[in-house]
Amino acid sequence: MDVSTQLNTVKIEFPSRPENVAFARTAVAMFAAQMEFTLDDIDEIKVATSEAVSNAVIHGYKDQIGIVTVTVTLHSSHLEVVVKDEGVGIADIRQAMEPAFTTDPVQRMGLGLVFIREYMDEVDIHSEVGRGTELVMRKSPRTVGVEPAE
Amino acid sequence: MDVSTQLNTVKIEFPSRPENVAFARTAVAMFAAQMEFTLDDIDEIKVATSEAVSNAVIHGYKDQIGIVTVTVTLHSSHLEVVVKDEGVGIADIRQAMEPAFTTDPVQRMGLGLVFIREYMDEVDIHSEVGRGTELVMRKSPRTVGVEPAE
Amino acid sequence: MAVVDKQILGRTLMVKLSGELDLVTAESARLAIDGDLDEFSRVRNLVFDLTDVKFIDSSGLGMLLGRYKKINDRGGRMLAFGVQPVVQRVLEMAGMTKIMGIASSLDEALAHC
Amino acid sequence: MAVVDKQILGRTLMVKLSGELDLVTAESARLAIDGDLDEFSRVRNLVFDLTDVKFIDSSGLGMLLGRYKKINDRGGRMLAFGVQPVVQRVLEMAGMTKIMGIASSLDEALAHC
Ligand SMILES: Nc1ncnc2c1ncn2[C@@H]1O[C@H](COP(=O)(O)OP(=O)(O)O)[C@@H](O)[C@H]1O
Ligand SMILES: Nc1ncnc2c1ncn2[C@@H]1O[C@H](COP(=O)(O)OP(=O)(O)O)[C@@H](O)[C@H]1O
Repeated sequence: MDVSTQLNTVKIEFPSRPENVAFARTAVAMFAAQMEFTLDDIDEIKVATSEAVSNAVIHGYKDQIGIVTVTVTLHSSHLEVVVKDEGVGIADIRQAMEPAFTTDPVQRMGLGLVFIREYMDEVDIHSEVGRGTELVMRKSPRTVGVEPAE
Repeated sequence: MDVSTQLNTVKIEFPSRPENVAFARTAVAMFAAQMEFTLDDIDEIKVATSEAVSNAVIHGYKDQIGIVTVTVTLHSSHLEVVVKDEGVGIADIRQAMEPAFTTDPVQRMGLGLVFIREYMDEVDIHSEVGRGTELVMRKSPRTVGVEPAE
Repeated sequence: MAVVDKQILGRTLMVKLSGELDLVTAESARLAIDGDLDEFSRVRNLVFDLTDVKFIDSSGLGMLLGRYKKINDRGGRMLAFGVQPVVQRVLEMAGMTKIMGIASSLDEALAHC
Repeated sequence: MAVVDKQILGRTLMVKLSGELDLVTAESARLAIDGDLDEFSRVRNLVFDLTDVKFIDSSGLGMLLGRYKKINDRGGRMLAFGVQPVVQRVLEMAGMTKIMGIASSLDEALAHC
């Protein structure tokens, strides 16, 4: 953890139990509230985090329990949320991103990553089959623009 | 992190900024709510966590920024909260525990550890000067005792 | 528990949900609702009271869509009322409002059943 | 900010606090209150409205005790009203209720000033 800069950050690690998804999204929303986000923004961050952590739990670790790591960092102009698992990984990231694509069509809708892309400004996925997945999401508070720049 | 047992656990790591004390105590209270604690119990856990994390921030790291680690584990019969810093350490733990003892009499009351001992069932302190401090706190939900043991 | 109340009125099953609808609570809601749909074959329609639902993600949506398919197979209708803005936005984004009617009250929902 | 309202009535400074009183908010409250105490030397008494304070720890208590010392030096009284049960327990445990009067309303607090 880099504490040399003036940024605030928190790293949260927990086993991939379904009940921890609610804990993770609430903790992330609480931490994000330190920035000038609107309540709508915070709701969107909460949904995106819920999707990402659910994916780590459901797809990353399937029936096993592994460690999920969520890191939230406040940068000067944006928030970064990183959700990491050491699960099965994603073979074809492009395909995974497609709306309605899911490897679990009986139970899932394939909308998780769609929601994440809709609600966050930037999304990067790093994944390796058999090694795990890291999802990096970024979002900036909407500039209200009532005051002109000096 | 040990995930081999059925226990649920979360590890939270953050820089020792004063504003993270509120985040830490709220996150711990939220996680603790998975056990059958009364609202009074949860309030007590919140106060104890606030004191422990404040101590890591104020005494452990003084004017520097270091990493504080808070680990919450749900055991079958009790909750365990561990607050760890790698700060200055405590020279005389027995003295630190005394009511009203503080190394910062201008600003502090020396009641933090008193509150922790009052509100938690068990408290262990491990500390080494120059290496840091680990505070282990345990609390069991009060048994309501409506059903006799089978 | 996500399901806080269930009632059958004629051919309509009314389900009141509460809290945050995610993978855990959606699963418990699914079990509760499907139990009733299996037991009471006369039920055609499903009305959700979402007044107290403050959060929904794609797992919650999946539960709603799955119930919609069952109701649609029976030739019935599915509606929701008390939809909070934060939930409405997620439903709209996923196109759920095109298949699930959104009513402003229980009475209005029942009038469409 | 912990201090949401401040008012001076005669020789009494009334301070309404809100939220959680910990090391961060206690410090901001301390600065706000001491600023007024320095500026208005006629102030003798201090009355806290704690209705909206839902949490206090030893840092919050330290702030109250420090203000008590200042008020005591001026020969005044310090009181609080609207004390929530969770806050009351912490105040009692620390013996704070022996030196700070607990009133049931603003009027009762002012009557003791
Ligand atoms: N953390 C992950 N580990 C492994 N596979 C993943 C992960 N996240 C997403 N995927 C894959 O991407 C697909 C699409 O994900 P998503 O859009 O969230 O939809 P859904 O969760 O409904 O399947 C998943 O079905 C899964 O195959
Ligand atoms: N994490 C820590 N690192 C270093 N010293 C500590 C730590 N926690 C407690 N102490 C020491 O123990 C003393 C008593 O602590 P406490 O009872 O919490 O009172 P206070 O915080 O008001 O000083 C502190 O003044 C400090 O010297």
